[in-house]
Amino acid sequence: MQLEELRTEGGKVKLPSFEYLRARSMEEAWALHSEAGGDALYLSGGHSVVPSMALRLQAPSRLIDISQIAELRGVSVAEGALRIGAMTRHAEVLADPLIAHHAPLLSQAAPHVAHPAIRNRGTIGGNLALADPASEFPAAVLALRAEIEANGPDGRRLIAADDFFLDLYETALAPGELLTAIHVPLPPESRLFGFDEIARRRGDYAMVGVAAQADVAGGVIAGASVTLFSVGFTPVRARAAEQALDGAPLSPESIARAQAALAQDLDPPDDPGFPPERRLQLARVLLGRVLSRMEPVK
Amino acid sequence: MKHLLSTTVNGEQVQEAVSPRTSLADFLREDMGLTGTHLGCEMGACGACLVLMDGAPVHACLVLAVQAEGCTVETIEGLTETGAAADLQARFHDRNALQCGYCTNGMLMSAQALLAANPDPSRDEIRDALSGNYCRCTGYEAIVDAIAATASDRAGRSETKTEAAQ
Amino acid sequence: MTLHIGQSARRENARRHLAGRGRFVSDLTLPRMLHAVFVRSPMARGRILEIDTSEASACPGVVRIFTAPELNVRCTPWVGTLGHFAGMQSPPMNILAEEEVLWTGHPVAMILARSRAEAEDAAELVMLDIEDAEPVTDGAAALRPGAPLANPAARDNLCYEAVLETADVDAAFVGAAHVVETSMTFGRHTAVTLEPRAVIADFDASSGALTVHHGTQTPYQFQDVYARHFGLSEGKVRVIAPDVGGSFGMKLHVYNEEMGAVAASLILGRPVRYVADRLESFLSDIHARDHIVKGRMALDADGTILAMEVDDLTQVGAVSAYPRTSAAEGNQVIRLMGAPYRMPDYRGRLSVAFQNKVQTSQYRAVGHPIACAVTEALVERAAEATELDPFEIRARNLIADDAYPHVSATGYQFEKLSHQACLAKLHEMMDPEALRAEHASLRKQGIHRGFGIASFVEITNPGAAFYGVGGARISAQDGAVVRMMPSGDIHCAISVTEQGQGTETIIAQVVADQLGVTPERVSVTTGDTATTPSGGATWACRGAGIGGETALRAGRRLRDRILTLAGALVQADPASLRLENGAVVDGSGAARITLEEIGRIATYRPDTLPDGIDHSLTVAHHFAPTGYPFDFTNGIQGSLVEVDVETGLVRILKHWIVEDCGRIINPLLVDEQIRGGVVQGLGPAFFEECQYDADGQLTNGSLADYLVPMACEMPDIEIAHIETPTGDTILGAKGVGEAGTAAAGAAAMNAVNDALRPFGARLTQTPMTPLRILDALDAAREERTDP
Amino acid sequence: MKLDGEQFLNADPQTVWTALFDRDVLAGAIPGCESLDQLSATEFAAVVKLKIGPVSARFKGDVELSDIVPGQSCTLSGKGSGGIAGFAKGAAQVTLTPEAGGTRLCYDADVAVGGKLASLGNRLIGATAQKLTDAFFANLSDALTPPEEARSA
Repeated sequence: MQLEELRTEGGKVKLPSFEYLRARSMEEAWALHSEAGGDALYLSGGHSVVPSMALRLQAPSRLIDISQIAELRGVSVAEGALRIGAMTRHAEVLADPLIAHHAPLLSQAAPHVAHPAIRNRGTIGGNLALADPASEFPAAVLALRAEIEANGPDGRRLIAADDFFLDLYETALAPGELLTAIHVPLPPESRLFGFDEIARRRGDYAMVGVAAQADVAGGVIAGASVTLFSVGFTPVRARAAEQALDGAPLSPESIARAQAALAQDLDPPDDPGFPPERRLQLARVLLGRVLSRMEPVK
Repeated sequence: MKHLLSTTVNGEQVQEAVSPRTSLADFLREDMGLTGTHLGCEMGACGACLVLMDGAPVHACLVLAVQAEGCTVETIEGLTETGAAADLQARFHDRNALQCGYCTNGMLMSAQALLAANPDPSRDEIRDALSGNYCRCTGYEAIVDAIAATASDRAGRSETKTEAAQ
Repeated sequence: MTLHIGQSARRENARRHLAGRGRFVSDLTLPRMLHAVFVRSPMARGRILEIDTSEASACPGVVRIFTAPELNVRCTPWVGTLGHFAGMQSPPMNILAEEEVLWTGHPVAMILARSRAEAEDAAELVMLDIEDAEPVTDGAAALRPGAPLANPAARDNLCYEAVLETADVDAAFVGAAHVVETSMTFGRHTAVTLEPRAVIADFDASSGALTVHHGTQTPYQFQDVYARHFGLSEGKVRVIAPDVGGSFGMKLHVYNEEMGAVAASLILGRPVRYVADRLESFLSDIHARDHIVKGRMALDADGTILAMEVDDLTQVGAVSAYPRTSAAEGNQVIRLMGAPYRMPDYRGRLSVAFQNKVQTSQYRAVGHPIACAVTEALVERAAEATELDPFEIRARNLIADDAYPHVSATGYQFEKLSHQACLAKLHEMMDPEALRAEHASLRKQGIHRGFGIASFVEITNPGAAFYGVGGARISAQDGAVVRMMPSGDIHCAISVTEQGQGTETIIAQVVADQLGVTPERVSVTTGDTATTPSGGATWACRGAGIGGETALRAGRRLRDRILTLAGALVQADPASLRLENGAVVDGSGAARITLEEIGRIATYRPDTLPDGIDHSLTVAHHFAPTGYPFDFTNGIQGSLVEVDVETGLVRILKHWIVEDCGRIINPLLVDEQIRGGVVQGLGPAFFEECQYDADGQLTNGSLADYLVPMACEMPDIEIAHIETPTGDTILGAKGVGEAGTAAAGAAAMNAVNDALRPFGARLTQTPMTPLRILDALDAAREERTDP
Repeated sequence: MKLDGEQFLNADPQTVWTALFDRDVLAGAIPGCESLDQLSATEFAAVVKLKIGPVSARFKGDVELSDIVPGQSCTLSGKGSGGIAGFAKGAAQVTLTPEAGGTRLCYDADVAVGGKLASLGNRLIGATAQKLTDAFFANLSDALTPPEEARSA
């Protein structure tokens, strides 16, 4: 509804001007997005879009509020997979019993995502679509070998997590396409999981983080999935470390081999505050700790 | 272009024209005159602007006012009027768990939510619940003490009477 | 009757904050108010070629855009030097950069608009053409001959230098059995008050009156500054400091932006609000520390300290702060070195260097954390060299509790301190033998814990010796007006100010005791130059010591006035009467007349009083400390940490402090001052650092990247007190605001180094980040394998 | 911030050299380049829009080639002002060495960012600078690779 400018905005949070529109359906969202010619952003929890605008680091001309779209909601199990709607808030990820049972890496990652009040508002879909390389959930979905459900005018598709995170803040989502859900294959009861991160303070961006899962069959590891975050442009699958684990018993020796193999997996960018070799060193330490504490879901 | 926002603030139905770029914090402070919600970092890092939105603490600096459509919002003023946090406020007072008072709103919001979810938190759990609330003055210990004491009171384990109970 | 001094009274004004009824400058909206936004230099050093504001001026809501020529003419420049710092230089400063930009964030244009957001919209359209020049970022390089100038208006990059020495310092080192050395670096950090700097300047052209609502500790100082620099009579300038969301020294300096708000209001005749955002706070609030110190200590064979020699280089930005200067911290660093110890000889050198960064200046515990950390690191090394226990080496060297008055090697006069009692008490609290045993057993499990201790001396209750002698118009005295209302309730208007530390509460306690009432009957007004008497206000720990004494003396004068009046009313010798429980009582303790009755008669029926009797129930009193130039408090802190030697992360497990602040007026508030102070010491020891790159860019200007201490990382803090009142005042309070900050970092660094001792690693730089800890461990490893 | 790297290009050094001075090739290689106007043989005026996750800024500035040793090496430098967001500048020393089947291009760059971008974006400046540098030389490589080979590669 259009109203005259009755009052000036006198506030302290000083976003640049934009047009705010609420989409009731995916179709409406796509149309509103396409109409803006690439200068629109979807708004779900808003916890990355709003601060960057408040700091005037970006100024899209249009924000499309997608929080009312029904397809983005809910957590359910169907067809051998857990479906987590994109609008599921971090606090819901933390508390949801289905997620705890079938995708425990997400439950374990959630307490590390910022702070309680942020978790009350931020959504897992928004978090994955942003693809911050220091963020916990992208690494967790990668380790879980999840699929990302995307919906666009050309239809619905499932994108393997391995194919989703392309580069620094770049995902496989096409312009205007909506990230609608995460599909996690249901794990066997015996699967082991481990998640941890090293951060200066509680809730800070991790200096390095690890998410891992593995099955143990006949005393040896099969299908190890090891992901690190805050080590590169994207969350990184540590394939050499995985190979070092697969086929061996989970033991100090195999863990040490996996730690050593990380040098092949990681090439952290130069950061004036924290040199790449230190990051690799921390990654090794943390990988060792996470692997040695892997547990099945209780 | 302004939007007509319908929301409930501290139990009152509110209809106001707001600009999309107005944050919920500024809407509350400037339009509603509810200046107990403070702004410290404008990016969700300090916790001074926490309000309860549909019962859960959120950063009013990171929520656009237009996003509060159809929601219930409670601020420190509302909690004070209903007396919902009176015992917590009294324990903060007893323990001198505030100095300049700028973080206090956010601390109370985090504490109120923690105690609702976990009536018997450990000191570590209390500190964890405050992990996004910055206080430059107190060093946090008094705040942790005050929250622990409130939990004790609410569980009927009170050794010392609070002023609110008197 | 029970005295209220010494009781843990709760703060009445805390109730408002708990109810969301705080009233901060940023909460205030005035009619016709404009919002100010500053366009800032994106580079640390450069020459302004052009500022094009044409497009910005056309933005909706924009009322005016100022650049230096239109704004600076309203204001006379300010110069941050003090007369008693011989040879000190600092170029004049004005509101907006004129030709040269001197630090990243230096304001170059000021936009005034109907709203903050609209002003920001316009700011994006101001076109700046600045020719960048090589910035001076490294103070040591800046002092080499031929170095480029950080500030082209300065003679060179040396802002100030000083040497302090005793006659026999060289001989002491020559004859020493042990000489230990260190070289330490103390990072820049900043105050990060949760409420940023905020000001609303409101010039009313019709009356010629300027009212400034200003979140500051020192309203009287700003009344003087605004009057002088804007050519107004002092009587036309009113400064109101309402609730202030933290200050810690940061909000008592003169800043370009506040001066700009006043200038703009004078020109436009409208209220002008400026509230810093968080990035601006990091770019423009004063920073603290930034010292590089080389130190050594000479000891005899049994571990007695003979002498210290230190060389402090402090890097202060492109100009010295006004009016307190940026040299005061370094001056205090070289004077506080070795202060707790019976050390006969000393040499301290200070060099203060200009650089292209924002100014450093006074922040909580000015100079103390540096002097303490260097001294206590050297004592720790001395303990290693002499194979003495850390408690034992301090026991041998601390000034004995019965050896006062004592004059330190740096010339400080100590009236009476209690180092030995504090050391003994800390030993009892920490039980170091048990800690040692526990640590030894944990080491076998790969858990590396350590503890460290640090003795300290804190300067409080400054008289004119701090600034006044140097020509600065910074009040050394404080004033109080105490009056009895017709109801018999008491009101005190006082110049010391409140930022949440409990000033108003302790003043009420002190006044209540003088007048025989409960503190609930005493209301206190602070922070408004129009309604309170002029004074120094709150800084350098003077609120309780000087403010409290002022209130006490004012209260006693009112008491005498009331008793005289009561004597006439009840036909008794005033000397036989006293005030108790809200009434005048006689020698037997019987109530003769209530304060309420006296108030009623004096106000409504003065006709019934004897002719000529003074029935004015208001007294004013001003007090300035005499005797010692300032007071000193003392204490000792202990820290317990666990270092993860694989990741470099440190957990702070526990902190202890024994403190002697003289007479304790309110134990509850004193303890919380100490806790907050300790955490402000631990923050920069482990987390806080304003990081700059080689181009002078601040690279962590947000609360996501600048790490403040948060609840999960901070320990519980156990506190004990020794109480040695000063004899300089009736009250005997010395002050406690900075004690916690003074030694927390020193104790923590000694604790980390204790934990790292088996690895041969040692930290000498703050903050002690994981990277620096890992680097120290690697360096020690290399040293071992490659001797 | 220092960045270095190398890239094998499927063209002889003279072709690479010519491409480096070609407005169209440069415009295609500079990530986010919106316009590039040639001012002289070695100077260009550029408008570049960068969007990296939650940060986007439009820079106006110039690109210059200097220290020219024809066919062998030069310095490619650029600086741009992003208005209130700050500024970015960088210089890369580029060296071309003939190799079997093409040219080895080595670069040694120094990149600096100032203002708000430096103060707020520090966590990602290293990664961003590297990504943009990589992208520039990858784009250059694409421009020098005949379309057929690009498909089969």
